[in-house]
Amino acid sequence: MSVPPMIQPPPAGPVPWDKTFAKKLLADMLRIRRMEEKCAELYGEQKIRGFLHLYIGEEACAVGALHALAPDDNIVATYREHGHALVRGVSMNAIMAEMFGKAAGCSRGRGGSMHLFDAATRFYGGNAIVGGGLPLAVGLALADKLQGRQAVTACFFGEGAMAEGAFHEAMNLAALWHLPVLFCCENNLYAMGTALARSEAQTDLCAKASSYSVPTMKADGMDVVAVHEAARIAAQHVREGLGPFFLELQTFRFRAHSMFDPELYRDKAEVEAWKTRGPLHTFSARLKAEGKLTEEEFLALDAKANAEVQAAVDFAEAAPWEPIEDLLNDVHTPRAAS
Amino acid sequence: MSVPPMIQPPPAGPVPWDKTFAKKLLADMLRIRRMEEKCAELYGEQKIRGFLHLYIGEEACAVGALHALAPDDNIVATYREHGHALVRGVSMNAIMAEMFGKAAGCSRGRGGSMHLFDAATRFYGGNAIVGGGLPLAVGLALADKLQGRQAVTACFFGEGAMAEGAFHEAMNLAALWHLPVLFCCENNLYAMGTALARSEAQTDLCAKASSYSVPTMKADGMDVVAVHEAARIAAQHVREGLGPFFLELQTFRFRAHSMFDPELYRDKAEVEAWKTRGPLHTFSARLKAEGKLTEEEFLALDAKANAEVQAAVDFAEAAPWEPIEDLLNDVHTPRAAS
Amino acid sequence: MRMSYREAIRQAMHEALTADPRVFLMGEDVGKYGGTYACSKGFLEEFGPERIRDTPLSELGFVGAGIGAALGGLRPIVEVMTVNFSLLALDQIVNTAAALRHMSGGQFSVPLVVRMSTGAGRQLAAQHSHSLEGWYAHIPGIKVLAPATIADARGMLAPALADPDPVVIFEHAQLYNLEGELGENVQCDIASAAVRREGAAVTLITYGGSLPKTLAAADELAGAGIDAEVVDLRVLRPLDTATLFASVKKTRRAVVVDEGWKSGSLAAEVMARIAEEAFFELDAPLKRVCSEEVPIPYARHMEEAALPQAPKIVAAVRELLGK
Amino acid sequence: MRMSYREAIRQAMHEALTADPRVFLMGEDVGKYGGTYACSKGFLEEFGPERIRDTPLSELGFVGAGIGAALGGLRPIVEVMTVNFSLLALDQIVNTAAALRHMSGGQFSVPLVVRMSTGAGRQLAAQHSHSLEGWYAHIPGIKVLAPATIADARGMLAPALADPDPVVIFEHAQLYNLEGELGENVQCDIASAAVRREGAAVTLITYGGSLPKTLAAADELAGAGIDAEVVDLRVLRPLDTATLFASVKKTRRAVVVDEGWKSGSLAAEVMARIAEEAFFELDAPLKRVCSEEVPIPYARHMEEAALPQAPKIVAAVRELLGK
Ligand SMILES: Cc1ncc(C[n+]2csc(CCOP(=O)(O)OP(=O)(O)O)c2C)c(N)n1
Ligand SMILES: Cc1ncc(C[n+]2csc(CCOP(=O)(O)OP(=O)(O)O)c2C)c(N)n1
Ligand SMILES: [Mg+2]
Ligand SMILES: [Mg+2]
Repeated sequence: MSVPPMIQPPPAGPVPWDKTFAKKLLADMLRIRRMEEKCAELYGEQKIRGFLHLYIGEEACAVGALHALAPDDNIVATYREHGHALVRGVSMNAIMAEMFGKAAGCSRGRGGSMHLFDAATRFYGGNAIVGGGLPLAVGLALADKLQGRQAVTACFFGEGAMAEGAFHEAMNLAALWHLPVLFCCENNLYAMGTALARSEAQTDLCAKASSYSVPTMKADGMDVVAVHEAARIAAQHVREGLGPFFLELQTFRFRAHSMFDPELYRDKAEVEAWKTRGPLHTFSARLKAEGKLTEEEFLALDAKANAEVQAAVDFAEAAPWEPIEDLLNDVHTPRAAS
Repeated sequence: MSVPPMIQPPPAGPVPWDKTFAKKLLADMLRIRRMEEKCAELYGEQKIRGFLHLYIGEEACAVGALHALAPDDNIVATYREHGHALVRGVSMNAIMAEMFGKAAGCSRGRGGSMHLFDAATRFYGGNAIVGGGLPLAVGLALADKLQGRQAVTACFFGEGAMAEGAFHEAMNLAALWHLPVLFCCENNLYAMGTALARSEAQTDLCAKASSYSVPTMKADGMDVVAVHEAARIAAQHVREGLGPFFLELQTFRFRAHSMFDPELYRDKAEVEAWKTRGPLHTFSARLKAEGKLTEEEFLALDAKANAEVQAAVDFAEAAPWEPIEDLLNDVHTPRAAS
Repeated sequence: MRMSYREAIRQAMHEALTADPRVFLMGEDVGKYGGTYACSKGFLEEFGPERIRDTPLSELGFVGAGIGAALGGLRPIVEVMTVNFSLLALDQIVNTAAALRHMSGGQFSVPLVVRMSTGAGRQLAAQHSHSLEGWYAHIPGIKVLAPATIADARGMLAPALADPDPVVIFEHAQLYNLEGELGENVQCDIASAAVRREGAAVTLITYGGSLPKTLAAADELAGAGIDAEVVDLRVLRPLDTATLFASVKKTRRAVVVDEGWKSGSLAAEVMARIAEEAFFELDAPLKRVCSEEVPIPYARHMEEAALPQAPKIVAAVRELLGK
Repeated sequence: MRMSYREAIRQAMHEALTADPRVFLMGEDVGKYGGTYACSKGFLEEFGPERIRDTPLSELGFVGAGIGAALGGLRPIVEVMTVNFSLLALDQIVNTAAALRHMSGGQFSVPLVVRMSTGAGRQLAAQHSHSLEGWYAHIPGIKVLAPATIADARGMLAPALADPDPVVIFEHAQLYNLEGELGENVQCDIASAAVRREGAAVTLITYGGSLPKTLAAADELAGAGIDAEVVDLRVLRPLDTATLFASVKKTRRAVVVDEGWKSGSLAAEVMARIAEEAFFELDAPLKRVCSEEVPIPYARHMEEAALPQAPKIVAAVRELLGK
């Protein structure tokens, strides 16, 4: 079998979108950012507990990629999935309530930060096992294929997951069976404290993925335009029935891995350097330069995001706790009495 | 990281060995063949039981590869390992007694056909979990590296094992840590009833292995000369501390997967076609043509192999059964009373 | 109608594949090879490669894919060749299949059936002889079945497929060649234990591949005037303790027979249930006949010695009754 | 000397690394990150990357590599970040580490130590809250330890490393911050259970993260005039039943406290042992306080309700004693 193509991302240039669409994506990035900043604060107040993995810095990935998908598509994500859930359409109220552990949460408070789920938007979670979502995505795609549904299953995972056997088995199955899976690797260069070069013999992740006979593309994960344009091509390929596609989004997390992480493994300077490429300010600057955004508009979007966050916190605070008597609910599916 | 080389096997030509060495390898192939033919017979008589996976047709692989290794090297094999054990130096008596389940067996009758072990020759088994030996080999090589031993760990496995996550994790670890592992894939085109093309999206196994930044080479696994010359180059690479190497030996099993296999999945014609390339008759014909072997010599080697087999059967028959009172032995290592 | 356990499994799958287009079978060598235990012989030709899906050697991957396919609207039957290899897939079973409904607050059920062979007795040695039913029976969120009769082999698959949650079915490798009569009505429940033999002197509790051995022991005991009741658990999770307790209440003595290694066996759970909830019904200590605490050896006599056998069961009962 | 459980683990590893050049530590984020639970902070600088070896996310691979390294003459300490991820490595542990000596007829021992954190209580939800010690305690060929005190955290590693066979050490995630006094002598055995509190009215049997809760319950019971004895299993395989039976003989009643899910828990094994071997010592049914049969929920009140807690233990004892 021949080696599949490494597809070139579309060339950079002016933002190829109309103002409305551009502002929509900027707004979504802002919503994630403001929501997560608030989460960090609430974690300090012990309103949110357990593990909390912030996506701050990586917003362009979820926003760019998810806007390239359709409502019929399936999404599978990781424990770092607040952004994906939000952009996919899960309400911020439901997300916030989930993090508070309230029954009004999108997983009824049973899942928490790492297990956001939403059937209505085909958001299949939130998975706290690194690589655990990959085989699941293969199965969702298989179900679609066998049932003749023309949907894409987009599976997000970190570069760290690529060392797991699950990655290997899932890629091979998807490729072997020509399944409609869009593999979206969010390569933020670190898996907890382990830098890519200390976890992979082959650090060119596209070269690695190519060995499954899957076409690949890299995109600048700090640039929402690059991500979106790449994801559109990739999703199109998958949707046309040409089999799986591997998309590497090169990004960086600005915060610690989780709230427990002392970040001993990387220099402040490295983080600061990446921050200069922050997806929010670079994109808004570009829009401004191209005359597609004014400072007032930016501030209005930001205010709207903050208001949404505040409303979500209020909602979560006010939401009732699930009664303890219900503890054993949802272990099994209730069945109509026969 | 750049893509590692796919190394060309040495060109074919006259057998580049002296008569003694050539006859030694032929003799070893004969020993395996005659031993296994006998095993099949003994299975019919229920002297040997459990699973019995014959290596018949693939003898050139073990013989060619193992003669390229040194006594200090480690060997890790699979459930199809009779040939490897024998060529490595485990006595046929001990192998046969093991298959009979006798305490004189190389694993004291506890292991059987799939679990031949021998500490004296650094033969680390026999593993009935497909892919299970791969991480083990990585660890043996790691121990050697950390202790400054200049040994090669050769790990044999089938092409079917390459779909397992264990393969992926082991290859990556070996490559990442530059460990002295010689990965020997015996590609006999089938994993039980599953043909390679129905199990791997990428059927060029060397291309697949390359993605771990490991140099690779293919060799004709039906030709003991090709195997040996390739294995020498590969082992040399590993022994020099240049990191792991992946060697694909293209071969075929002439018999069913195990004694339970009805072989519904492949045509008789395919098997017959491969038999024309049988490693024993092609190599002996070549030696004869080159004047390195006479028919008398061949018959003498064969007679010797048969005699060894008969002696092994007699030995195994006569060997005593382990007393049942010893059942719980060797679960833990006995320790000197303190 | 007389048939083998293997044929009963095959018929059950055939019926399911015929009746419901959402059902498909996936696993190593289920197709071209015809199934390791020949349970799907001829299916590939009849139902085609989409629905009789041979997988690569990727237990974690294809079990996970089965979960995803179930989520996606199908009704997968995933065959893991043997319980031994299922260790490679446990993460997907425990951390995804069993937990998904709960983690998602009840949004996503996983209607998955996983079949696997289990058990020892064929001299396959340490890595191919596990009996880990007890492990599976520990996991909330799944049901665990152990058909031990032709009727259960034939009948359990349909309700398992109808179940909205994951069901794991253990087929003991020693049972495939078992033959027996199958009645007209092939329906059965996947909730209750079954009394396979009535008796008054002692209750023998068992399941799966140990049922024939236990029944043989009961026959032998009957010859010695000891009237043993035999309860087949059938469903290992959740346990039907009502049937157990009723029997123990009658006989006041129990011996559990379980091919799992003794420590931490499913037998231990059965004993714990009795000791906590039916303690005052007991006239004697509980006893169990399990596998010895050793990786199963290859040699025939050693393997036999390591596993529960009818004579060991007889001896245990006699010791318990002091006769 | 006062120190934390974390520091005790750290000192034990430090000592081992210093004393024996064959010892090395391997696992995800043991090096640059300093250990997920900071148990190896500073080790990378001190011992270098060959001996403090960060691994990729490859649980099956690096646990298997640990087995190989042990065979090759080293004394690996393999850290699996949590028991939850160890499911991915179970095949190597069960089918290779535990079985290798036996399968090879006694030729190859595997002197491997695997450490992993276990347990719930930090709102980490269903996939990060398992307590599977009972599963491990089912496997012949390995030893299973559960240090529940500073002394055991400090003392168990050395004998584990000296053991020629695989040893799995479970560190409950809730214990790392526990503080306590450590005596001069840090030696301890890895064979016996320990009576942590003497009492006559009832025996509370527990291990690991449940020990503090059980001791708290015993204190509360003492206030109500109920004098409970607390036995810490310490070693989960093989079980030191002599100590258990001696205690039960004295108190004639036992309650087992175990964070595993109730069905098929290690508690069940403890109860089975008592029911088969110390039955006539009992004056009352056995009882257990385990986790509820639910994937552990995230919400704090729900998680608390799902796990064993001191009040539940107190209530169980009171119910048992009818006071
Ligand atoms: C199987 C498994 N092993 C280990 C962990 C602990 N862990 C959680 S996140 C993480 C790093 C994952 O890195 P990556 O895949 O790159 O994703 P990122 O966190 O960078 O988004 C680790 C080691 C886990 N959750 N699951
Ligand atoms: C993990 C695991 N899955 C399945 C099996 C059953 N099985 C034994 S051998 C085999 C085929 C392996 O094929 P390959 O690796 O190509 O080796 P070959 O038998 O051709 O030498 C299978 C599926 C097993 N032993 N282990
Ligand atoms: Mg990362
Ligand atoms: Mg093969």
